[in-house]
Amino acid sequence: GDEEATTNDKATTEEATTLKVASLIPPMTEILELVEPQLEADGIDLEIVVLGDNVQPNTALAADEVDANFFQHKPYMEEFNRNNDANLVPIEEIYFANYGVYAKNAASIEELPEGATIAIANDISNVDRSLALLAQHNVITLGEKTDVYYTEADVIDNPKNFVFKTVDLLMLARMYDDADAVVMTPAYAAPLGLTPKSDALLTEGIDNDFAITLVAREDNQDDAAIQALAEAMTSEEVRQFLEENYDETAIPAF
Amino acid sequence: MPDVLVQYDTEIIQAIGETFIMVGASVVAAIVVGLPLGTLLYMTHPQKPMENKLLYQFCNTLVNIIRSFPFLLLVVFCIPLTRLIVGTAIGTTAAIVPLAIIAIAHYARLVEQSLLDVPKGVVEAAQAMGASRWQIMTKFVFVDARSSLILSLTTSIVSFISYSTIMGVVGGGGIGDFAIRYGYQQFKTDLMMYMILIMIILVQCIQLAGTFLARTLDKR
Amino acid sequence: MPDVLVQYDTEIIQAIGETFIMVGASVVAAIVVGLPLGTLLYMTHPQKPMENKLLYQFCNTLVNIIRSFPFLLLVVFCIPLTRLIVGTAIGTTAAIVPLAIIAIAHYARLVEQSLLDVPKGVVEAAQAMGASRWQIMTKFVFVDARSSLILSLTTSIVSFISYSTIMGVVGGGGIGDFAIRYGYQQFKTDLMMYMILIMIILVQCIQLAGTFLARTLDKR
Amino acid sequence: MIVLENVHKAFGKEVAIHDVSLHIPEGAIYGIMGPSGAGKSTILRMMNLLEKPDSGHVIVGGRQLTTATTLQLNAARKSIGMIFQHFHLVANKTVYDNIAVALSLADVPKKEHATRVAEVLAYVGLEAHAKKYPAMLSGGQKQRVAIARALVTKPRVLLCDEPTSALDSNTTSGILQVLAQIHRDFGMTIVLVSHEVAVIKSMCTHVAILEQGAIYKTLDITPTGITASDNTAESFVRALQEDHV
Amino acid sequence: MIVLENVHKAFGKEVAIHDVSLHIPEGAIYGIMGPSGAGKSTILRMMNLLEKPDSGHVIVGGRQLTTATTLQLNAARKSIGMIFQHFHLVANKTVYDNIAVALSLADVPKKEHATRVAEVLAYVGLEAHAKKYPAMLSGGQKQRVAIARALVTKPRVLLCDEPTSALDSNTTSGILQVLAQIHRDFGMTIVLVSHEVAVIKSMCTHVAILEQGAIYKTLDITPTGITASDNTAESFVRALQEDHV
Ligand SMILES: Nc1ncnc2c1ncn2[C@@H]1O[C@H](COP(=O)(O)OP(=O)(O)OP(=O)(O)O)[C@@H](O)[C@H]1O
Ligand SMILES: Nc1ncnc2c1ncn2[C@@H]1O[C@H](COP(=O)(O)OP(=O)(O)OP(=O)(O)O)[C@@H](O)[C@H]1O
Ligand SMILES: [Mg+2]
Ligand SMILES: [Mg+2]
Repeated sequence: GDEEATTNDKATTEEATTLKVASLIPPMTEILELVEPQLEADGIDLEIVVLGDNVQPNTALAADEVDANFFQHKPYMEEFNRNNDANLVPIEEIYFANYGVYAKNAASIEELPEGATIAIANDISNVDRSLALLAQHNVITLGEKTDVYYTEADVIDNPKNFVFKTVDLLMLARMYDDADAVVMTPAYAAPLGLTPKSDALLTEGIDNDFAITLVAREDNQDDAAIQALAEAMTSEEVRQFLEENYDETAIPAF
Repeated sequence: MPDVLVQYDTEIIQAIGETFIMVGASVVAAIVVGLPLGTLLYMTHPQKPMENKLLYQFCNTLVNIIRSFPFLLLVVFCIPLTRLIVGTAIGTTAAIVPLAIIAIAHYARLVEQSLLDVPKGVVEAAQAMGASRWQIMTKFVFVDARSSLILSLTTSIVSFISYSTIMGVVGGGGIGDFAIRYGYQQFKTDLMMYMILIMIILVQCIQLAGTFLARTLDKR
Repeated sequence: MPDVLVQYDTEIIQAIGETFIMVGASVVAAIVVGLPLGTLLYMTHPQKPMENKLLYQFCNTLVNIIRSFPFLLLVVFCIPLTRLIVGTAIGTTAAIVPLAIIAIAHYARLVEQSLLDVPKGVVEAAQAMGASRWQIMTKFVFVDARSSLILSLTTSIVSFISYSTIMGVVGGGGIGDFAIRYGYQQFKTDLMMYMILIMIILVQCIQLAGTFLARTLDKR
Repeated sequence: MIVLENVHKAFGKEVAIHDVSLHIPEGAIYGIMGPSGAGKSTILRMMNLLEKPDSGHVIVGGRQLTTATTLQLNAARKSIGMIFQHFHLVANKTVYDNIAVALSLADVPKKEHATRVAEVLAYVGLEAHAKKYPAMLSGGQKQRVAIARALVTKPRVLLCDEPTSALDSNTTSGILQVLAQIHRDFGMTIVLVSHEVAVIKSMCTHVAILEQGAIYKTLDITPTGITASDNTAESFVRALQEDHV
Repeated sequence: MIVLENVHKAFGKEVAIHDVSLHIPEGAIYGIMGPSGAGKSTILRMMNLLEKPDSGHVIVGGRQLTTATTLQLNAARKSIGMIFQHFHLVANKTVYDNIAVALSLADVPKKEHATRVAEVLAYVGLEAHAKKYPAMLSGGQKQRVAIARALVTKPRVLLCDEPTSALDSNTTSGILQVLAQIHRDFGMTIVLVSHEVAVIKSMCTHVAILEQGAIYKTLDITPTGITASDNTAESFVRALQEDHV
């Protein structure tokens, strides 16, 4: 959990401001689209900038090209700050993407054969997250964290000799047929008709740091427009939307 | 028209427009900078009218360096330059900068090669008439190589279209990115197929036009 | 050696190996399939030894379709084929299939163009001697176009290296992907720079070798 | 042996050959003359169907080339040698390879190549140039390579398009003597396009004179024979100082 | 006017020109003869520095070409016309454009091009072919375009490498008459490489005979003049039926 939206002194904005928010894929973009009309009523023109890469939304935010972004969890953001002398700050946790393990030919993790292939995302924070998920359920054991992230090198015990294959995030779902098991976010599992609730062998749940968070910069975090956006994104409307459309997949974090 | 196209019609039209802007700008860059750069590569070759080892190696290395970058990283590397030129590093306009740079390097290489196929005699005829280097190129070598230059440009344009599909990274948009975002990431397979169809038609038209023009202009 | 390289030495060596495998396989595919396909494109052109509108349009469209796909989507489309051929759709071996397909289309186009620059007289001399189509190509046209074919292959190989950097999506690995994953996504800028340096050196070597070979073999 | 029946050829609107019929007897040395642009090259190129007539027939050695399949045409062409007006050497092959390739197309075993190439190179006086590439040769040397390439397979028919245009009279008579010798030994049919009256007169038994794509006249003549060649600079001095050329 | 001083040129190990000195007086028609491969083309190509001598000097119109800068060399070349042995036409330019480009390089105003190109095309008898591309021309027609291109700028020096090799004797004498006429009108210096004794004899006042890259002899001769041309097929019949050629 993280700090709640702080109290706001200035309640109104006089003139229409444009708020640029970088994002990647649904449901992130859908949430932003959902709150757009509400912000418009507040005199804020929300412009959604869809990018296609996991680094550029932060780069753009740090460079003042956008005012906020909405695609990442806090650890990922912190890592960016550390490496780029950036001052990004989390504004509001919006939902948990319930990471899970899926397998086509196994109903439980125990059924996976010795030496089975497990596909995981190839970017380092997701490698960390995938391994942590498996460790959380005692499928593997991880050693001391030597770096910021766990890597495959940190696996000290792997009783069933699982083989990890790293592929692009976008490719994970396609590996469902290929690998014995896939560790992925619900957003990628959904198109296969898989939900964390009924299909995942293991899930992350909500007790973690990985809530998808609205992020802004230190210098604009208190801006009325940002706060208005944070407020809109934590509205009942959004909660309802997530619960109706992304049950167990995107669990509201507010 | 299929429902899915109707549903997304404004986005699709916008994506097509973005592709045209990005590819159009690349073509302009290829012609305005890539053609001269490729010509310089040719001219400074050993035994060519402006033989110059140093200049050749400089241009050659420059082109190689640009072509060595994984395209994604080139886009990232260009960000400061892009910001300097167009004031922002995201969006279709911003995507033009890295695309133009790769377009220049790509076409320059093909230009160099096309010109190397021009028979020696053509250059000799020009030199014997006292043609300046500029005249040797414009009045003789380009004329002889014109169909080859056009085919190279055609091949390059098709590559530019392909490169433009990666520009989603910096929000460049375009049909390819649209296909990837909606079709692939969101599993709207039918939408993706239509987008790919549009790209095939576009490429086919460009190739046909290029081949036709090259053939018409080839009197050798 | 810089610390960061020592730290990742096994991974880097593996990545270099993966790049060599992927690019090497693409080169083989380009030569074994792309060269004949490009030759067929040339042969079936109007006024060329095997003039055949239908066959030409078929091959031409095939090449265009492959080149129309956003590369990422081509990789995805190839998955069933890849699985059929190499048994899996992930890993370096699996990455070879889409790379080979694009390599074939890419080189075929450049081969077609190189051959179109061969003077008519060479083909006529071959025909007058009663050469079969195979002999016309192998004993005459390829010989005349050899330096151009080598330069085209060089240009293509550099492109293949560039394409291989995208193969991280299916776990293909390679230097480019290494640079993107460790260098770019994990902000290890120095590591990324070293990887790019390796790629620049690789590209520079290939280009120098290609240019040298082409120049040595060019007796025109 | 070679029969052209009402062959006709137009390039666009321009008619290059108007309904020409020609009969060239087996073993003849047949000259074709005519002003520049008359259609000599076009008609010669029809005899191995490099130029496809718009109408009419071409029959060589009893074979209808105009209706032949590609395979039949290729077979026929293997026994028809050709010397092109513009030589058409392969720039990236050495002199040796330019000649040897004709042998390998004619299915002459590889082990015979060296001796046969050496033989024709001696005929045309280019023994010393076997390893050169065409770009390193003088105009006359290129032409002689083209001649050697056509002769090396000892074809049944030899089509020569201005074979000595780039050669001085001494070299020309040397080449003509070789042609005459080969003709005596093998009795092939030779068609000789030339603008040099002296060449035609010395060699040919029949001449056709072309004008604007049509046959103006055919003549039977008695070849005068070739005067001995003397390939020295002194011969130029002598020729220049003679009263009549 | 044209002075070669101890020029020397080797291609690899092969020496093509051995230390040749030659003095060609202003306004002369200077013939260069010699057997095939003697070095005629090489020496001619040195006169506008297309072939750079390994040592020695080339002086044309008082200008040292061997030490000239690119700019000076280009300026000098503008007054030196050249007819190449292999024509070197630009394949993608029409006959008209191949000739007109020489005018535009010589800075002749564009509005004069049409009349001047028409004039030289009439000289060489190709009025009807202005819009054709080189690939559509016969061998002799190509050669005549090359001649027209060299003549159109009325250069002070004209270097001709076998300018009539592809032409029958009638067309040749037509061309030679044009050359003689232009020479009378403008008094340019003409260097004429030819293997045809008749051509040299009819035109030249001086002749150098080359052998193996060296000058064997230089002669002063009295040109016999050019016999009237008669470009008909009948002239071939007559020539064939004459006793002497
Ligand atoms: N591809 C072509 N397109 C148009 N016209 C052509 C083509 N080829 C030849 N011609 C024309 O056909 C005529 C005959 O040409 P051809 O080459 O047979 O002449 P030729 O008798 O060999 O002349 P030369 O002695 O000059 O070689 C010429 O007027 C030429 O311009
Ligand atoms: N680039 C080259 N490389 C090697 N040798 C060459 C080169 N150019 C010319 N030669 C040689 O130099 C000699 C002279 O050639 P050149 O072309 O001057 O002869 P030429 O007198 O013009 O003969 P022709 O009458 O046959 O045209 C020839 O033996 C030729 O083989
Ligand atoms: Mg001809
Ligand atoms: Mg010569």
